[in-house]
Amino acid sequence: MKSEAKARPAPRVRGRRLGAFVFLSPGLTYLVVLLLVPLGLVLSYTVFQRGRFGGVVYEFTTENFTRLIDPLYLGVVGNSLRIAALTTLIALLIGYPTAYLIAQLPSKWKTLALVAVVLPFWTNFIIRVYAWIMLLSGPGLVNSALGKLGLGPYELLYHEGTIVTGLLYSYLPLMVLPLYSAIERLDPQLREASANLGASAFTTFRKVTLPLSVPGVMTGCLFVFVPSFGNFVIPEMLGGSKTIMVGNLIRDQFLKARDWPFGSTLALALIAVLVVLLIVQAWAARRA
Amino acid sequence: GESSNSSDGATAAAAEQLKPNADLSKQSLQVTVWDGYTPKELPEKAKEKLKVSEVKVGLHATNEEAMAKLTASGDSGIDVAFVSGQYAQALNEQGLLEPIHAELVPNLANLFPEASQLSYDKGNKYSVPYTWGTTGICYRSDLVKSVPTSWNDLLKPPAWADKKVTMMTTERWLALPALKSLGFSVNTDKDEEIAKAKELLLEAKPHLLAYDDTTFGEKLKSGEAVMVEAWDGWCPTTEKNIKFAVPKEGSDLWVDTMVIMKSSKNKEAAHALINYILDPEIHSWAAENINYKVPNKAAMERVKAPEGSLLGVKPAELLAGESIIDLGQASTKYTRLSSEVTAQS
Amino acid sequence: MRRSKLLYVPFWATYVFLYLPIVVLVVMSFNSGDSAYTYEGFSLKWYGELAGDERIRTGLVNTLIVAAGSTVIATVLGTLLAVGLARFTRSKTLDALALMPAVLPDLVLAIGLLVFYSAIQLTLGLYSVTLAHALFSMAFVAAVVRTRLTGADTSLEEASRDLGAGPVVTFMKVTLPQLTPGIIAGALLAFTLSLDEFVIAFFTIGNAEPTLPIVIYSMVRFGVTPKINALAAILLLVSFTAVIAGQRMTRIGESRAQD
Amino acid sequence: MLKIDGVTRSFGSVTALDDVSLQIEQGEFFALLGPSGCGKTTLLRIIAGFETPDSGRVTLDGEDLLSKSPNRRPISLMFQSYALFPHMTVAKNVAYGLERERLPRQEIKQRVGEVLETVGLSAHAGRKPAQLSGGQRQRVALARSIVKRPRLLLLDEPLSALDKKVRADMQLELKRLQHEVGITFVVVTHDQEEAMSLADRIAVFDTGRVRQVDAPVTLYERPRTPFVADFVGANNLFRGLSTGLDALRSEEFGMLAGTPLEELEADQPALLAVRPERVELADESSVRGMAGSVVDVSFYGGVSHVSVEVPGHPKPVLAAVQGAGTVRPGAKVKVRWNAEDAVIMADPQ
Amino acid sequence: MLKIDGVTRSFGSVTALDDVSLQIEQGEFFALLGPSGCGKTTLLRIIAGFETPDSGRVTLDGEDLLSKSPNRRPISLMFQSYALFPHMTVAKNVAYGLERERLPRQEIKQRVGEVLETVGLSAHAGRKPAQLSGGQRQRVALARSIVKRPRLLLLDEPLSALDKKVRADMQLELKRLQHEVGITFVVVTHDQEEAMSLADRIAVFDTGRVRQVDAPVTLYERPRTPFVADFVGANNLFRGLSTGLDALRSEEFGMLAGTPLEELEADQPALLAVRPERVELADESSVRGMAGSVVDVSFYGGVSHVSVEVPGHPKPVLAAVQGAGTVRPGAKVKVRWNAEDAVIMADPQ
Ligand SMILES: Nc1ncnc2c1ncn2[C@@H]1O[C@H](COP(=O)(O)OP(=O)(O)OP(=O)(O)O)[C@@H](O)[C@H]1O
Ligand SMILES: Nc1ncnc2c1ncn2[C@@H]1O[C@H](COP(=O)(O)OP(=O)(O)OP(=O)(O)O)[C@@H](O)[C@H]1O
Ligand SMILES: NCCCCNCCCN
Ligand SMILES: [Mg+2]
Ligand SMILES: [Mg+2]
Repeated sequence: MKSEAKARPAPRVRGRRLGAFVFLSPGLTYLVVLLLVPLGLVLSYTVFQRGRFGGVVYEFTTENFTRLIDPLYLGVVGNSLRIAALTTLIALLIGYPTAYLIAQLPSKWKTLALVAVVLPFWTNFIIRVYAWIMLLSGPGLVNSALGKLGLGPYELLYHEGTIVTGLLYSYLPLMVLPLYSAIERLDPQLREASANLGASAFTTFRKVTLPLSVPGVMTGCLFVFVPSFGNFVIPEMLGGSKTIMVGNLIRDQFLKARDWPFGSTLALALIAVLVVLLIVQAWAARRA
Repeated sequence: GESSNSSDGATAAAAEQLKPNADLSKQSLQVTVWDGYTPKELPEKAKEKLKVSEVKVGLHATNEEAMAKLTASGDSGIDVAFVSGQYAQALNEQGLLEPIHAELVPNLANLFPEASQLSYDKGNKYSVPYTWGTTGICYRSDLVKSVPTSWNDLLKPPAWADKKVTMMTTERWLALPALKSLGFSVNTDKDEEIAKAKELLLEAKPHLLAYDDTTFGEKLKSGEAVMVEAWDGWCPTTEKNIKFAVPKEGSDLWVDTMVIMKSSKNKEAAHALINYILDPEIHSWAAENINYKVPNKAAMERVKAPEGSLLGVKPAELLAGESIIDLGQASTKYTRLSSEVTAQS
Repeated sequence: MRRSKLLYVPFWATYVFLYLPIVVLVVMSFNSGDSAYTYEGFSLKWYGELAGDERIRTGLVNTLIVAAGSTVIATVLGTLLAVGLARFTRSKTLDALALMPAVLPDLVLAIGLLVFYSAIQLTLGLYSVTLAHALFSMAFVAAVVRTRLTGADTSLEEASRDLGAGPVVTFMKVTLPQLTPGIIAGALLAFTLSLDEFVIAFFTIGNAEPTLPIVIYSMVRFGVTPKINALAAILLLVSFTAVIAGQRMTRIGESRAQD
Repeated sequence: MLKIDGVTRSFGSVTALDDVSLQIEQGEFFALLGPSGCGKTTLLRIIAGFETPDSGRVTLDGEDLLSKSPNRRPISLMFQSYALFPHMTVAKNVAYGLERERLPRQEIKQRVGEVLETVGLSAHAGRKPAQLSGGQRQRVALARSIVKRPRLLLLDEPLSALDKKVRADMQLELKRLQHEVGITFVVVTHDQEEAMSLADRIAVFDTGRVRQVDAPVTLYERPRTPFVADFVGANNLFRGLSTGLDALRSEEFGMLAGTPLEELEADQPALLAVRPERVELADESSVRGMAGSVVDVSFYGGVSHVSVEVPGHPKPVLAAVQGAGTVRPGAKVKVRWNAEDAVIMADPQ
Repeated sequence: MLKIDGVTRSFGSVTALDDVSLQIEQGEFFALLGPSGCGKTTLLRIIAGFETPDSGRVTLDGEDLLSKSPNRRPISLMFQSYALFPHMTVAKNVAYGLERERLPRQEIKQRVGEVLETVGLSAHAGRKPAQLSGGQRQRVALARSIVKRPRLLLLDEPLSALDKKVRADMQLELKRLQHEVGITFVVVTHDQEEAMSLADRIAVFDTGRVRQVDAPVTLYERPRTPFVADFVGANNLFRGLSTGLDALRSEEFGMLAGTPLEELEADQPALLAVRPERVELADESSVRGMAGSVVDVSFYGGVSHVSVEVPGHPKPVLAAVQGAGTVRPGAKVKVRWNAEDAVIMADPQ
């Protein structure tokens, strides 16, 4: 009797354990080896010193953190935040309606429209950014077109706005895909029910479609925000290096200054900012 | 990569015994170099000539990138690398370079004598110079109202050049115009001097079109820019209306070198390759095709300089420039300077 | 259901925005002059030059190897992970861990891997990039698949178990097909991201086998010729063809399945 | 009030609605009855605006409905599959329609409270649909559509998941709405008792076509086609030829008593239908009636159904008797009925 | 065969099952009846293995079930919400369980064909669930669970979306399976007639507790608690005090005839229950009976329910009469019944 009572839950747990093992262990192992261990190394470097010619001297120091709180670096972090947030917002504003409409196209067009969103990715990041230089530069196509109308030339390149444009162009598909995936699986009857209860298309969107696609919105925002935040190529190519972002700072520490400890500390700061944002986001999602 | 005991560089360490008659056909070579910096057919030609089993050429875009590759892991797989002088110096101090076995590179004799007296590596102990040159102002003679003669023309551009000027941002060359304009050494590690340079650079920033390390020539050609800070070889002086000037305050002498990695398993072949490149016929290619002067007397004598080319500049003139050396710990001051200047809005 | 016409404005804006530069690229690839800005007449010469460029060719091959390899790893591991996380654990920590490679900027991953590979003294090569790309792609796949799993009707899986299918069969026959759109989207994303990935490759690739983005980066830095445009145009053409062929195949497949 | 005129709708090769015309009056309680898959849901979806007919017109008070977008139609539809908003609580789901009308908060709160009280879910106001049982979900869907008090209420199987008692309460509530608020109802139901007891008129559908529209008693007692006779309630059907008189000539059983619904020519193929509760079980020694043996007695609570196998008739004859039934399977009996309790109609086949 | 022993399951503050014990025999047709939300689905889900009880044991032929994973239990569950695989055709859905048993392709094809024939969906074999009507979906779900011929079949509202005719066919099919294949059934239904006619025994649930388990007739005629009396079928209930004899003393109506179910002490609070079909409508001039006036006559097809308002009784007294009913609302009548047709039970309240 006693043994039976004890034995009861065990096999189900074993089944779950087995399932958990089969499904989780390959991915988690991968994550531990190629993510956690490397990040652990980076983390540990933050308390060591730079070698005279690069490399790491394993002597404890807090100097890297003292340097970090310098307004110079904090300012760059703030800059990056602002640029990435703006990019994400715009991506959401135009990406959502796009994903929403794609999800409602007849299935034949659906695939086509979806693929058309990712297709530009299949050329090349650098080429695509370069295309914007061709479009926007002083003698570029936009200015020469405007010139024919007797306007300009305008300085369209090398501003913060250009950086945002480039980031948006590079990462917009990362917004559309998860949004599409989230919207597409919603039961169309829910939208019908809402319309039937008197809701306009917009209200239905606001009250039904949007809340139910929040996971997709979260994912999309993350996918756009993160690479924007850590970018360094676009500020260089489209911003003329006049505005720099945390990415540039970190890259410079690793490649130019060969100051791995401070580079690691900056990377840690960047991670910290993202973690804070994620926590805020999770909190907001729970309240919504 | 992170060797903490790097200060006693490789020069002090006993050089490995190399066999002059090693069977090169058992060796293969991996080279890293800037894009377009060596002849396209170099790999095939070298392979045939040296009888090595394979020559592969990889590319890097900047010194920094090459450094990342070379220092990242114990064996980068690279045998011969092309990097600028002060980077060769840094690599050597980390103990990553194989000393040059002069007996395996007879063509060293082709070099100008000045080329073995460069301050970052006197006597070519661990590096062999490939190209050299200086930094100055490259400009559109048709678009400037007056010919630039001073770094201040770049740093405080007149109204007609406002927002039509670019500067380089790779740290040492970012500081160079300001340091020179203030009369300081390009190798200074004095905080006050660097601070003064920073002020000057910040003043200049609002008047820039962009910072640009690589495509400034393009910007001049298209007319987006009228004056740019440039290395001599990349100033497209062969184009109509494009001219190069070394400002009166003086400038640098930079050298791009070839080095052999200590981790290389093909050191004999590596020496043979360097020797092959120093062959006047091969080495003159660089001067003719990429417009950089080479420190190879025999090669330079063969070169027919095209019109407008700067190849006529003599080594003695070049040596008037200050050679950039690695500053070790102090080089972070320049990284910081660069960050401070570019981050300011 | 009727939808507001207003919605079409951002919809078309998106496509115009995405394709305007592409159109420009393609048009300029036929430029007979060598300026990137002014069109001087039609010519195919850049395509000829491209064909002769061995570095681009090998770069392309390397890129495809890395993209294919990392997509396979990422799709398998990412899907398993998504299902495992959704069905077998409630751990928020594991959730966060799985998403982390997507949430960390490339640059952080890149330096982490650089530091790691250097610590274990690994000679870099295509495989080191492939492993690195699989790392972030896996997170993307997991995230996209996860989006489909949350709130999905678990009674379907229950029905399958009830009809005698074990967890594996249930996964293969019921969960997986339900997830298919997500997995395809995830794999597409993974492949796409890898094709185009620059930063991580920049830090973790061996010098001998550059991927296309690396090759292009070093080319573009020193000024652009329409050769690059020709490359972009060809890449586009190949993708379009692949997509259309893919659609044809699925349609044939479907019509077969009908009877 | 609501006029449906020649509406047709096909899905590929399936014709879900085939030239359907109906007219439903203000304040009427109208039921749609028909076998599974005959097009009932499709019709409601067309009226509500979620499906477009291939042809035909739908007007409400003379005004064209089809050109109006769904949210502008003064019509509430309760979905057969409920379509509850999974991210909203029960109360939020119910309040949704009222909020769209921008009613004052206080009033919304009050009306939601009342309707939840009515459907017996006050205690569940704060739960999400996933935390409810099947019947509870159905009641939320019902509450959500009735709380709006629309002019026209379309209910698709509104009570199918409810037990008899709750169902009776809900039926009363629907009746009350009809009378007090004057709402017009179109209700799909497969429950004939429900249709019979609630509806003013019933339309019987068969594979996309309307077969008969009538008041419940007429429909039940005077089915106009064999399909309706067979479909509505249980019926015993006998095939034969009309005699022109109050009888059917059957090959197997000779003359069977019944009343023709309409003038029938003599010797026309005809069908006689008689309800189980009109069938009397008589002793096997009785003079009148068909001899047979009891094969099954099923208790339905209140009545029992006795199946009597009659040699020569393809299906057992059903007789309904009060209570638990006293005959046992195997018993020999005779079945019979009065002429006025059986109807005779033309047999189109 | 199936033994459920002290099973309890709570969701937060809701106790869905409260110490439920049941024993179901091999080959039995067992029905679960109870109001919406009383825990029926939860119990089936526990038996099938999708919900774990907080406490209690479930055994099948003495073997512990709870430790087995759902796919290893010889049990099929038909889900109340169908849970059809949306990406598979009807035929694929139905074949799914058989394929898991690795039956030969030919046999699978044949059995799927047969069962689709049985549920009347042969023509829809190639369609996806989204292309089916509500009732068609339910039949697919039914087909999918019966095709496996498991030892134990759990059906959660299997026929709720079907019309009377299809439902009758399906009921026959279930009966056939029970007899020919010897499957044991546990069926949840809110349809009392269905429960009555199909089930060998019925368990009546109320808010997570079993109130009575009995054969249909017993349950109907001898409800043991007021809840059961009230819930099963319609019932007229009168409150009063027991007399210890065949009568109830009611404050308002004096002595009411009835039969106590068990020995009751005199003057104990008691309840008298009488079925509508046992209530006789008599002329208002009759001697015996309570006087009242008819307020409603509802036709249910076959029978009509007459509601009679009796002054002093909170709810109208219901009487069932055969046919369309001859009395009209407003008529003055008397209602009465025989002592043996009414039961008297203790009133716990
Ligand atoms: N996941 C859940 N979370 C919270 N409460 C639940 C959950 N599932 C069921 N319940 C509650 O448990 C009770 C029993 O639910 P169950 O589904 O068993 O009812 P049921 O008897 O099947 O009812 P119905 O006839 O309406 O389907 C109900 O009150 C229901 O609201
Ligand atoms: N989207 C669709 N695609 C294809 N066929 C459909 C679709 N919707 C409905 N049908 C078919 O149209 C017919 C009518 O369906 P409808 O849902 O109107 O039936 P119903 O009368 O509501 O049936 P039930 O009582 O079973 O719910 C059915 O045969 C159904 O299979
Ligand atoms: N195309 C070759 C680029 C070489 C750049 N050399 C930079 C010299 C500055 N040290
Ligand atoms: Mg329907
Ligand atoms: Mg239920």
